Amino acid sequence: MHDASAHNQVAHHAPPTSFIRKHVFSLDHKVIGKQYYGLALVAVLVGMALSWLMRIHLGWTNFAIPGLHLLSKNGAPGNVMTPEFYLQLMTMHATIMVFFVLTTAPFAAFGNYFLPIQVGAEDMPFPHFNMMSFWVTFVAFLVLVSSFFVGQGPTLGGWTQYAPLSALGEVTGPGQGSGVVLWAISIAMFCVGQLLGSLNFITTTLDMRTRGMSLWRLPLSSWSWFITSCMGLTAFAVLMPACILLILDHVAGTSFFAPGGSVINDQVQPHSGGSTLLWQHLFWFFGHPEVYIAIVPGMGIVSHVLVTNMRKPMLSHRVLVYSFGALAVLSYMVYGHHMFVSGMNPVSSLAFSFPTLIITIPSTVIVLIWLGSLYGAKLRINAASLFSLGFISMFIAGGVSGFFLAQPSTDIMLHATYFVVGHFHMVMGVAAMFGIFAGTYFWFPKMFGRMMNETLGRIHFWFSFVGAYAIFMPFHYLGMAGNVRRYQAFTPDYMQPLVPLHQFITIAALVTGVAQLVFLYNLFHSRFWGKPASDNPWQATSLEWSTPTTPPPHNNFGDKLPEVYHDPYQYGVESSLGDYVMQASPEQVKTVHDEA
Amino acid sequence: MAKFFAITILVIAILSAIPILRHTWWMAEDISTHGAPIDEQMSETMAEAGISFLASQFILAFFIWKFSNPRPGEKIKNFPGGAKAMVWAAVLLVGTEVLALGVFGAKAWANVYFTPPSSSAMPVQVQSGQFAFYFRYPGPDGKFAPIHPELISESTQNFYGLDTNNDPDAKDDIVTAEMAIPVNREIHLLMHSKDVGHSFFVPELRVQQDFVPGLDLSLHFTATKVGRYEIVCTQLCGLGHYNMKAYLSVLSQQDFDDWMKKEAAMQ
Amino acid sequence: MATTVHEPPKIDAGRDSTRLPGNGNSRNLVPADGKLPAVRDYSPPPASTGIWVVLASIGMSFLAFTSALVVRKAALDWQHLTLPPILYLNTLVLIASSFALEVARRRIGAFMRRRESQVASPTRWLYMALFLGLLFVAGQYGAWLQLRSQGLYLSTNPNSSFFYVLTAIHALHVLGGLTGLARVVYRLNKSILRKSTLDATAYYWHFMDGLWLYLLVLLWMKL
Amino acid sequence: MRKESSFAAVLSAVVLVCSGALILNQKVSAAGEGKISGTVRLDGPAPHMKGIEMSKDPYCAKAHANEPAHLEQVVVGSNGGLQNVVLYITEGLPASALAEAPKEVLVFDQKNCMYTPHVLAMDAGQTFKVTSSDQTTHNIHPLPNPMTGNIPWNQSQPPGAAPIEKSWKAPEVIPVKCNIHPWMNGWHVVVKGPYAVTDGSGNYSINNVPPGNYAVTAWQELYGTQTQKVTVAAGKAGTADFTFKAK
Repeated sequence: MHDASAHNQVAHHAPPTSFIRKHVFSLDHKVIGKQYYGLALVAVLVGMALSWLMRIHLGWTNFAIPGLHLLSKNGAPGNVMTPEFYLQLMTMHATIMVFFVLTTAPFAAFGNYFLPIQVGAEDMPFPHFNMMSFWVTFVAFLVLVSSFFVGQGPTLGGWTQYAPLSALGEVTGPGQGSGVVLWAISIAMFCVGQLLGSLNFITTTLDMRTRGMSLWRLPLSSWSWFITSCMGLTAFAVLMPACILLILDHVAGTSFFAPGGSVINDQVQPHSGGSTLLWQHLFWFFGHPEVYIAIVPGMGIVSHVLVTNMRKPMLSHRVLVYSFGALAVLSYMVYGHHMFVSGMNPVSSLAFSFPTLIITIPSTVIVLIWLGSLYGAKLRINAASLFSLGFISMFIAGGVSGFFLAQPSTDIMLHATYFVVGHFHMVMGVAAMFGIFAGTYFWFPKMFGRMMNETLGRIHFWFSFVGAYAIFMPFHYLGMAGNVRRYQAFTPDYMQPLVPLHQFITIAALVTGVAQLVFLYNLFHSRFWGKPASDNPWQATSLEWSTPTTPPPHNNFGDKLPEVYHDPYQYGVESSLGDYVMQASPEQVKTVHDEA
Repeated sequence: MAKFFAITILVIAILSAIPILRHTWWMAEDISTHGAPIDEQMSETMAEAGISFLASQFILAFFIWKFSNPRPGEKIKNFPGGAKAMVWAAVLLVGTEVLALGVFGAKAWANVYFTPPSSSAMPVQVQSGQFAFYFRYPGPDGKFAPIHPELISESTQNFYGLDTNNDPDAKDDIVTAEMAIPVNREIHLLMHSKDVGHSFFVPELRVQQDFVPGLDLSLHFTATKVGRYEIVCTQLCGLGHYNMKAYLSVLSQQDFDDWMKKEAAMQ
Repeated sequence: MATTVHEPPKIDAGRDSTRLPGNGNSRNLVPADGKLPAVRDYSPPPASTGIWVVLASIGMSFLAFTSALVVRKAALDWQHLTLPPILYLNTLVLIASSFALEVARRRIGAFMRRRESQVASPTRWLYMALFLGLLFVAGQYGAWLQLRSQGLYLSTNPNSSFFYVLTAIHALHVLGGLTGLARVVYRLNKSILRKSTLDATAYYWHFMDGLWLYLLVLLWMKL
Repeated sequence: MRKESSFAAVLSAVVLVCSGALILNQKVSAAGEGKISGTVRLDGPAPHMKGIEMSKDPYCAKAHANEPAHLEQVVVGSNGGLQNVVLYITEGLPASALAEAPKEVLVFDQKNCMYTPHVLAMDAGQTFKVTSSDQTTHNIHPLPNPMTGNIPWNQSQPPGAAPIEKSWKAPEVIPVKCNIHPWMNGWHVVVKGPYAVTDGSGNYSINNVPPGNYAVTAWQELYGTQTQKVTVAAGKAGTADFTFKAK
């Protein structure tokens, strides 16, 4: 071990041979990454199916959806959706999407697979924690889904689970007893999983970099995973205690969040003094960073994909990284904007408003750097780059609506309306999904050794891009007209004239949803029958394209770890390979563009 | 493909802006004395957000159009000014923009929340519960009787838990399911929830405030236009959330007095 | 018990004296632009960094609990409870345990750095730390029993709720630390202990110590 | 020999007839020959029943546009008869009469945002059906005490949804409410054995009561219960009139 000649030798653990060790309880970060991706894929299909049911119901309230009664014992008598079932579907849709799709896919899945490879490590430093991280998350998902089949079904309290609706138990509605407890257990477990993951991500980035891989030589995607894991570390560490206290309010009769003197069904509830705002503070202290946990990895992936397809580096690597970091730091200071009308001190509302407005500055810097980098590029159009550009378009569209919600005075009109729903669906839903798609089309060849079908990828993109606008732009109009969110039906009131718009959205959602099946088909078909991929099909520079085989071997780089000689994005140079030089190539090259 | 994509972005951006410009779906008419600055703030924000949105999408579309499918041998170019220009643009343009929005928005906000109600404001109490609002007027004695949570009974319409047998103040309190107020009179709305979180939202009044169980909150406003408006709950409160609403009748003083008499008889 | 360790090569002495090969050892090449802030001659073994990450997240969790407690204290139904006196004893036990572990760590450390050719009974100190740690958890259990006998249960009042929650979660973390300590003893006996593992366990243990003092003050204070 | 055999035949015939008569007799009485009937009245002026404002749901409000609904705690007919009083037997029923719940399926309808009937009496184990005649979603939320063995439930019924069929296990007076329309309240009075509910004039008739001595209890939601002793002779109905005093 003390022999210096063993430098860069990688011979830690031999690849496992048994099926269970190889594919189920694997310690290999690549397998865990794929497992996370699979979990996200299952979760997103469930989440999307739930949203279809909701959308159909919103467009045509009394429409009997065949087979709906199979999903719930009481939720759909005669296949007509009841209000509680609608809210249960909504809560599950949101929880599944936010936690098990938007957090797992861009962060845990791609991060697990590519962070160690991009920093030039053979694995994460704590593979057992890494394995636990996935399996805890997986069980958390099962616990969440199991609430469909337990008691009166899942909770109807929304993904924010505001107390005291969530804290008082079954008296507040079906699913508010065991449903909430299962929800809180699931989320607490999820937190544990992500904390373990973050621990690995942070240590990988700090300690596992290979020779020559300084922090500034990390690709943008690695930077985004690193920053995200720092956010995750603090955010999930706050949500978990909140969930524990919520569970105790249910099962142990404590009153952390349950206030005294609540009268439900003419019965005074046996709680006293709990603080309902406490839950909101704890939740949003997690909740707002969570938005960035979902979107920052997307930004990193998109930057990484875009740089490769623009064939030129970003205007500034560092400014982008600093901006990601600024988003992360500011995200903790702005969470109060979710509570402008929550009875928080109006002075605090104002105090939260300014950082919220200021967070637009790093976001704008990021967008401008992307746009500025496009100038003078040699842009390649393919499914991955289309989704990356779509991401930028979506992020702008969803981002500008943030102006309205950042100010308490305009928020009065838009709070809790479809405007908010449109805003976050565009900015952290669709944009983050586009990031996932871009990452998938880009890295699929590396992960499975086969190319995805480009034509199908483009068809998928066109439907998704136009569809996403068709679905979520009208949400903003609905919000302007005062359409309140989380309504399962529109009784004869001022919202009824908006129903045709809802019907339009429903149709758009169904079409866009069906288009996702194209992606699914492409994914599975290409996995087995796609064109074999070369080691570096995109002529990219970062370390994941320097692995000796595709997909990478068990220890990523064979018997010798790579050494890094260059900044991550050496495009637009003159080298023996053409216009790029790989990070691990010792070749000295002349940059042709860099006069600025 | 790239050109088609650029055009698509352009078309979507323009189509998205049309309903906003034409006010196809727009905010309800303002009937409050404090609403004008809010509306103004809304239009200003819309102008800035709209310009940012359209400009960015146009630039994105233009660059995609121009810089894709390069001829072989073409060299990459760098944006003149580089990243520094971008940071300055973001800090100066967006910074001053959001600062201005923040400062003016703060004024509009202060109008609603930092001014105390005048002493002549008419007190009305609103209690939210799953899934209805009930309002209380103090009656001739001008005093709200204390609430006894253990006496609250929806089945006997004692929504406020009033002890009418023992409490003289309770006898003349008037509890209604619809909120009526006289026009051009300042209302001091005292809010509390009897169970979970709810919200009081009247789009026309430019008012939205959550009910927080365990906290007594208040609002004040003056309605300037006679009519019947809807009060809706915007805070998820359970299965009947979608149906939790009440009506706000803004009446002339004469009509209001008549209404009050009618309601008193219903008690 | 009087284990004497004297087989230097089998203990992985960490990476502080010589540059060790292999993973995580990123002796960076001279960077092109000459100034790269994070370039170091070697990277510490992951456990040394990982432990700070772990402590940060545990600290964050307890900060969340603290803020909950502060908010909840403001409510009218807060009744201050007198802490069971056994807690003060427990505190001493935990500090003593920390002390024992530190003695063990330094001895092993000195041995690993070759300052001493052999090390006198480090396991004895480790066992002592382990035993005192267990004693602390038992003592905490005693404190819960004392509260129960006063009729103070988890849901009796907000103060007792917080008392049970905070002490129980702290005790869980201490139990986790005990598992770590047991692992250290096991690895030491097999002579496969790494310095970084030992250090990480010790930092964790001291952190539990400090955290406990913090919680004690928090619960004792009448804010 | 012949004499003896004819004697035996006669004897067996007598025994047969007697026992047959006994069995038949029992059957006849179990089939509902006996009954208890009477009238329940209110002594004193009917209390003021508060009006119900349904403005929050335009559908409900429209249904009561001409005549506002009132609370139904005390509903008095023109002759002072008290409606919605449940009468049931608390003492004296033989076990055989308690064995099986009636097969008849009761209907608990939601009409114009009120429960029809306001009070639904039923035998433990008897099936009832919750239906809705309204074009608005209702939510049926009975609140039994779980200690009795009746499990609370809470279920919505959108327009066009299938009726909900349920039954209760144990005797209990169960309030039923609609959370979406807080003013809606009704009662499920679950008893063991035969029961009756008074009509608009306060008349009732408990059928299927075998002859015997009974205690009959009358339950009224506001005034509570009253009990009387009644005797039902073979072929003759027992009578019990109740009077509740207005408070």
